[in-house]
Amino acid sequence: MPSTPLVELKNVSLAYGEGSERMVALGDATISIADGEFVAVVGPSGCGKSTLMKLVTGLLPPTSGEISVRGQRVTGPIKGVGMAFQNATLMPWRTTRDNIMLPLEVVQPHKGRLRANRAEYVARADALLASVGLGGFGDKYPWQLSGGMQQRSNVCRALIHEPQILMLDEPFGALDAFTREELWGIMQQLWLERRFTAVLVTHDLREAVYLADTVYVMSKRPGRIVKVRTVDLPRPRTLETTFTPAFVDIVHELRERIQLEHAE
Amino acid sequence: MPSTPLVELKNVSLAYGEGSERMVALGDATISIADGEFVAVVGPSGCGKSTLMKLVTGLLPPTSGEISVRGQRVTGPIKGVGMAFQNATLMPWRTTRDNIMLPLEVVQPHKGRLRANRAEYVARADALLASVGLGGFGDKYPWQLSGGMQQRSNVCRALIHEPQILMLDEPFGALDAFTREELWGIMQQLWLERRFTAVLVTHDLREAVYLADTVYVMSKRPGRIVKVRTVDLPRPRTLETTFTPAFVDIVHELRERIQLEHAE
Amino acid sequence: MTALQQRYLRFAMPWLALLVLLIMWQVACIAFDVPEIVAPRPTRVVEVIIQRWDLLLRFCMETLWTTLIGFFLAIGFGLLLGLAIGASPFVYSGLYPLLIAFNAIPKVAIVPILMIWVGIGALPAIITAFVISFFPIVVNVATGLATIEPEMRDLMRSLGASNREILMKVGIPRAMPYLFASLKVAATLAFVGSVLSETVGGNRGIGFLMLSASARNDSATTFAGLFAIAIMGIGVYAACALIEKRMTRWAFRGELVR
Amino acid sequence: MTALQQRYLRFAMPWLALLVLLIMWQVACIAFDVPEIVAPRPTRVVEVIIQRWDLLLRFCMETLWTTLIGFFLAIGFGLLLGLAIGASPFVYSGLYPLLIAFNAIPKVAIVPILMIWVGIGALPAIITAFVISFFPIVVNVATGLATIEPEMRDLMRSLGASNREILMKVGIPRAMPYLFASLKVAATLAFVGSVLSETVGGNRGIGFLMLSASARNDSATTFAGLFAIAIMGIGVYAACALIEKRMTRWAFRGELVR
Amino acid sequence: DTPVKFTLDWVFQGPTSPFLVALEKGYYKDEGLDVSMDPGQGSAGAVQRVASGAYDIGFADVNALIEYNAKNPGKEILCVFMAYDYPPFGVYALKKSGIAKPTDLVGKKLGAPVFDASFRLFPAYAKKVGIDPASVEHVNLSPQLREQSLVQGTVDFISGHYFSSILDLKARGVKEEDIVAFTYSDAGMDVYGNGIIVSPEMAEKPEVVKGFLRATAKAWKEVAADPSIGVAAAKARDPLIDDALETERLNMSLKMNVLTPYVKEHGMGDVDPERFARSVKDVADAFGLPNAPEPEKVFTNYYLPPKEDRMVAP
Ligand SMILES: Nc1ncnc2c1ncn2[C@@H]1O[C@H](COP(=O)(O)OP(=O)(O)OP(=O)(O)O)[C@@H](O)[C@H]1O
Ligand SMILES: Nc1ncnc2c1ncn2[C@@H]1O[C@H](COP(=O)(O)OP(=O)(O)OP(=O)(O)O)[C@@H](O)[C@H]1O
Ligand SMILES: Cc1ncc(C[n+]2csc(CCO)c2C)c(N)n1
Ligand SMILES: [Mg+2]
Ligand SMILES: [Mg+2]
Repeated sequence: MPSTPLVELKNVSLAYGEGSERMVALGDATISIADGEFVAVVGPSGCGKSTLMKLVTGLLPPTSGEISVRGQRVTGPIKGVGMAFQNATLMPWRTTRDNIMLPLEVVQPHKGRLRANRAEYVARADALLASVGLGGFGDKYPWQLSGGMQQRSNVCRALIHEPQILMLDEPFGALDAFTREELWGIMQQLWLERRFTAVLVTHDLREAVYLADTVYVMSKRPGRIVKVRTVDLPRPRTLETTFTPAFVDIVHELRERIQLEHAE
Repeated sequence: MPSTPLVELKNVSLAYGEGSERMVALGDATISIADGEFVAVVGPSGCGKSTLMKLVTGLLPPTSGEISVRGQRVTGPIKGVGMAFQNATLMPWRTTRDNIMLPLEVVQPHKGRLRANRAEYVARADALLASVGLGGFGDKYPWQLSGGMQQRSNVCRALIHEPQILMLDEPFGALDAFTREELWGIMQQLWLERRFTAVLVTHDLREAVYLADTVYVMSKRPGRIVKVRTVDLPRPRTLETTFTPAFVDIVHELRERIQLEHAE
Repeated sequence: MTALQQRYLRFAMPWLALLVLLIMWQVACIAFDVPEIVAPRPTRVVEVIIQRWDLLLRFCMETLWTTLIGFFLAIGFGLLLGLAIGASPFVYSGLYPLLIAFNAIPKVAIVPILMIWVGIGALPAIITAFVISFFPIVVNVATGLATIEPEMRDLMRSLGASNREILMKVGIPRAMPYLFASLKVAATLAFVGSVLSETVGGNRGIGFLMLSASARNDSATTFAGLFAIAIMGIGVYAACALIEKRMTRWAFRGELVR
Repeated sequence: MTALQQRYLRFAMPWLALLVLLIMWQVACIAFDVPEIVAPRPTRVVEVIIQRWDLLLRFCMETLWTTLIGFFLAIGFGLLLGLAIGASPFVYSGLYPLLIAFNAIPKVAIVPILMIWVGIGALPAIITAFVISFFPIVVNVATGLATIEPEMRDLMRSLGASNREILMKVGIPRAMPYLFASLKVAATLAFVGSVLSETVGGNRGIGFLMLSASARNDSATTFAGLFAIAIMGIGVYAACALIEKRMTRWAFRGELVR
Repeated sequence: DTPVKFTLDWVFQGPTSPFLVALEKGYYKDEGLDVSMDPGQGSAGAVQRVASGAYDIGFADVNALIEYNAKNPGKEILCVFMAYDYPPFGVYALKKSGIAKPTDLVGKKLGAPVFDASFRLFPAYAKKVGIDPASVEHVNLSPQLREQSLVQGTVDFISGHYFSSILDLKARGVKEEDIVAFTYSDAGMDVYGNGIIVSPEMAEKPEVVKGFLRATAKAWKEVAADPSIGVAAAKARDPLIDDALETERLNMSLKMNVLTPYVKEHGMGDVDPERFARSVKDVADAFGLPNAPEPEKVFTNYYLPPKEDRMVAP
């Protein structure tokens, strides 16, 4: 399915700090993500997954190596990304709805159309909120939401402008299993419809296998890619799929590889 | 094992906001936690679990009903609690070590002893950090830590002053499975040694069953207690325990009850 | 004390505090037999205020509108310059020291020169009010911007927002609590500025009133002028506080004691 | 431009800006044939500074130490009062309006009264510097406290911390960026205050020098005094900025542009 | 009408009320002048305002003008009408201090604003009465502090305008008989006081200046005849004025500064050239000026109305 590489990382490494403070967070990662591919990244806590996300979107310049998106070398933040950061960073001065609509105020073509088509966009935001179970919470401020509700809003904000590249950093970590599985379904549905390119960081291997075409396993800090596993299960996957032996096998395979990291 | 009730909630409910803004977050909860009991609370996102934690520790006054701790009605923040909030709320002006040592500066008897025994306490903090895999990160500032590392620091801060009551609000949500399971072991070990009273909010049913004596299942918002399940598996529990049929059964039983909530 | 009683007390507090101050002042005047020319008794001042009500009001209005114009100019330019300084390290390092230098200079020394340039009347008063009050706004807005959480900035940058957009969507709202803090200072300084200019030249406003009164040793009237300025200052402060309450509620959701 | 070049430019910026300003001033003086009495040419002022170096230095020192004492008092009391106002709604509602009122009053009007009470010399200059500069500190510290995130407060309260402890451990660190913003304003105001007091009475300090020079129509010396104040202001600002950098790095980790 | 901007040296009070009378009664208008009038902040300021072109005409101490002209050769400002034939300068002490004659001032503490003309001319006065000016210690005091400091005993004597200081002291409860006043003119120091000064541009328009002076002299004559007209005019401009106080102030200035024997004989506005030349030298001396300006570059009677129009004494 994946064809032309959309995102390419060649021997990318990143070190935070300088001098004695210097710490290599990501070591020598080479990744190639095709257009329309759904990638999942798993690995131990603190191994550099969030760092990787920031590198891909150009928020951080790599210490060495090269990153290119759509064939172009990344030197600054790239366009057309929807990113759900690990911390929800909702703006406390905006209501949940206004927070979610923030990308529409910044990203073209929505930015130009927002003024005239406000009602339509508000409806879209409300529909999105309702789909993650936050119907009726649009007028609440972020601090009036529970942790899980904030996280869901965060995901909505990454989705609303229908980005071509979607970066999700542990988007469902604070949710109960059922809400989470519901959102897997919604996410897969969206992907099947729009075929955006997605990078998902998660600690839930079932989540990774359910959603991804390819799962990258990272080593302990400094994170290197230690395993790339293609998930060739047919789409759409359902909760039943997660109980099939093929699915369970992949999960186990990944699990064992990560355990190796941990045993070290 | 549990004997005298340490924490008692009688028909406690809580509503946020007033007038048209009013929203009942917690409805009519009656809970009784014995001294030295390990309680887990599970339930859908936004059902009022974090609210419950704040009520028990006296950070929020209940709208109706009565809360008492050690037989005394709670009217303000109670003493001797260690609380890991859902958001790590580490202070950006303190290093990780200093953040963790904050309770020692506030809670007696440590407060009085800190000055004279600083080295000893610093060693304790460093040991605690090392036990959660953050050895060597004491001098980093919180914003230099990854999400999971911040969460682990947050747990350390709740533990360092050896509180009699420990409140953990999704303390391991941002961790990978192995780190998480490691921390289960550490937590259980601590509990076996010190026999503090603990309330753990989690979305991971295996975590709840592994650690708790009693698991409370809450309904959707407004949260009510819809199931109380005693976990009578022998201690210490190990990762092997989690594969025993008894363990798996309890997990399934809880899972089904929560699913009911979700299907509604 | 019930919550309602507490609320009443909070409303009553400023008046109580004022009353206590005035009574203490009155008692001190009587006890130490302070001559009126040094510090008149509050009762005397109030008497004068009641007697010369119409005159005071006229002078007050003159001062008030020049002050407000200067103050609004200060808000506008202060915000702009604060944004520029907060957003650009070059503007910061180039302009900040000059601003500091300029502000350390007592304005009394330059108002006469200003008057030579622009003449006498409302204009120099407006300019002085502006010049004296815009610096705190600049400093606070710049600080508000500089303390933006990098997470917010990253969020905006990931959306491809321009620096201008980051400023508008994150910078300005984030700087609001700082801005309003500075407005309280700036409003009082604006009054100081316009009254100062009125004393240096012109025959308008409370400044002139006070100068003319003090030139004839009429200290009760001088103090009546001071009272008038004080009351206007409180008025402008109250307006700022009201707007602050409506615009930055999000920042104050955690007041230390409620 | 490389990062190193950028850094050099940032260091050079204040001097460049100053130079540009002075050259513009000089050119304007020559172009419009501004009489020296209105505004002397910078070259003239520099000439005077070099000529009267020792005299200026002596007066500067007098002004500097009174200003600094007043400024430090303002920091101390401003911090205390800011904490009190930020922490207690009663102190807030009782004192804030009075403070606003007091600060809207031009200090020129009350310094003479102050001198009648405390005499002439360094003391009133210190008091004036203090009184004029402590208000911005109060306002900013109070705002810093009031905008504490409730999560932090909850954390402290869950540990059983007293209000005082919350203030010390969260309030003060949280208010630091606000405090330092206010110090920049307060430092300049402190100079205004002490110079003002020196012009009202006494034979000491830059204020007296400037007044006495202007009485002799010696505007070059008056401006030399202004320059001296400006330089001292920048010095104090630089000291504050340095301490700020070391103490509140955490708050500035996300500067809009690095 | 020709617009004319006029600045006083100080606030609107009795002694400066003739300008207001001329304005209110339309005497300037009659001369085709549209005069606007502003209060000032001292004579040095008034000279500056006129020198910089911000104002066309001003009312200022001629001694401040002498100093300005000495320091700005080639840009001299002209005084065209002498208002105070005798200066209002003096020093004042309280009887209880034991100061009874000028020589008692030796070694005493003088409180005065540095810009006060009486203070600046004190060295000349000291020489005249035979004391060493250096033996007197000076403390800078703002005008608001000056009289109060004398009353409180912070200083031993003060310098200032007669009609300010005496009235200020009385307002502080000092009885007139308890005040020891030494006016400079009493000691034979015959420097001049305030006059009308014109900017160089205005000096090029003799008809305007002449018209202004005609109108002013006319008003002065009326005020001299009936001071209440002056006080009423001042009150119209500054409604807070205290009639009795300003009447007293005006009377003092008329009696002491304006209606002098010379004025009674030669009319108001002109100077005795010999006396003026001497005063220019004396002032230059007292101010420590390196060279005194030419007297004719300080004062000219070229613009004065005919003598009969200037016979203001009733
Ligand atoms: N701003 C920063 N400054 C310095 N070091 C940092 C910074 N951000 C992250 N690090 C360090 O980089 C390493 C990788 O961090 P990163 O956030 O990428 O981990 P992660 O894989 O996302 O972990 P988690 O699963 O816990 O979120 C960590 O060791 C962390 O301490
Ligand atoms: N400060 C607040 N003001 C108003 N409403 C609030 C506030 N905090 C929580 N709520 C509301 O109360 C309800 C319960 O919130 P709570 O944080 O207790 O949920 P939770 O069970 O912890 O959820 P999660 O698992 O997502 O953390 C939510 O609907 C939320 O919107
Ligand atoms: C009518 C009248 N004219 C001049 C003065 C002199 N005077 C006294 S104080 C001062 C400067 C202001 O601070 C001046 C010029 C006066 N008193 N009354
Ligand atoms: Mg991460
Ligand atoms: Mg929660």
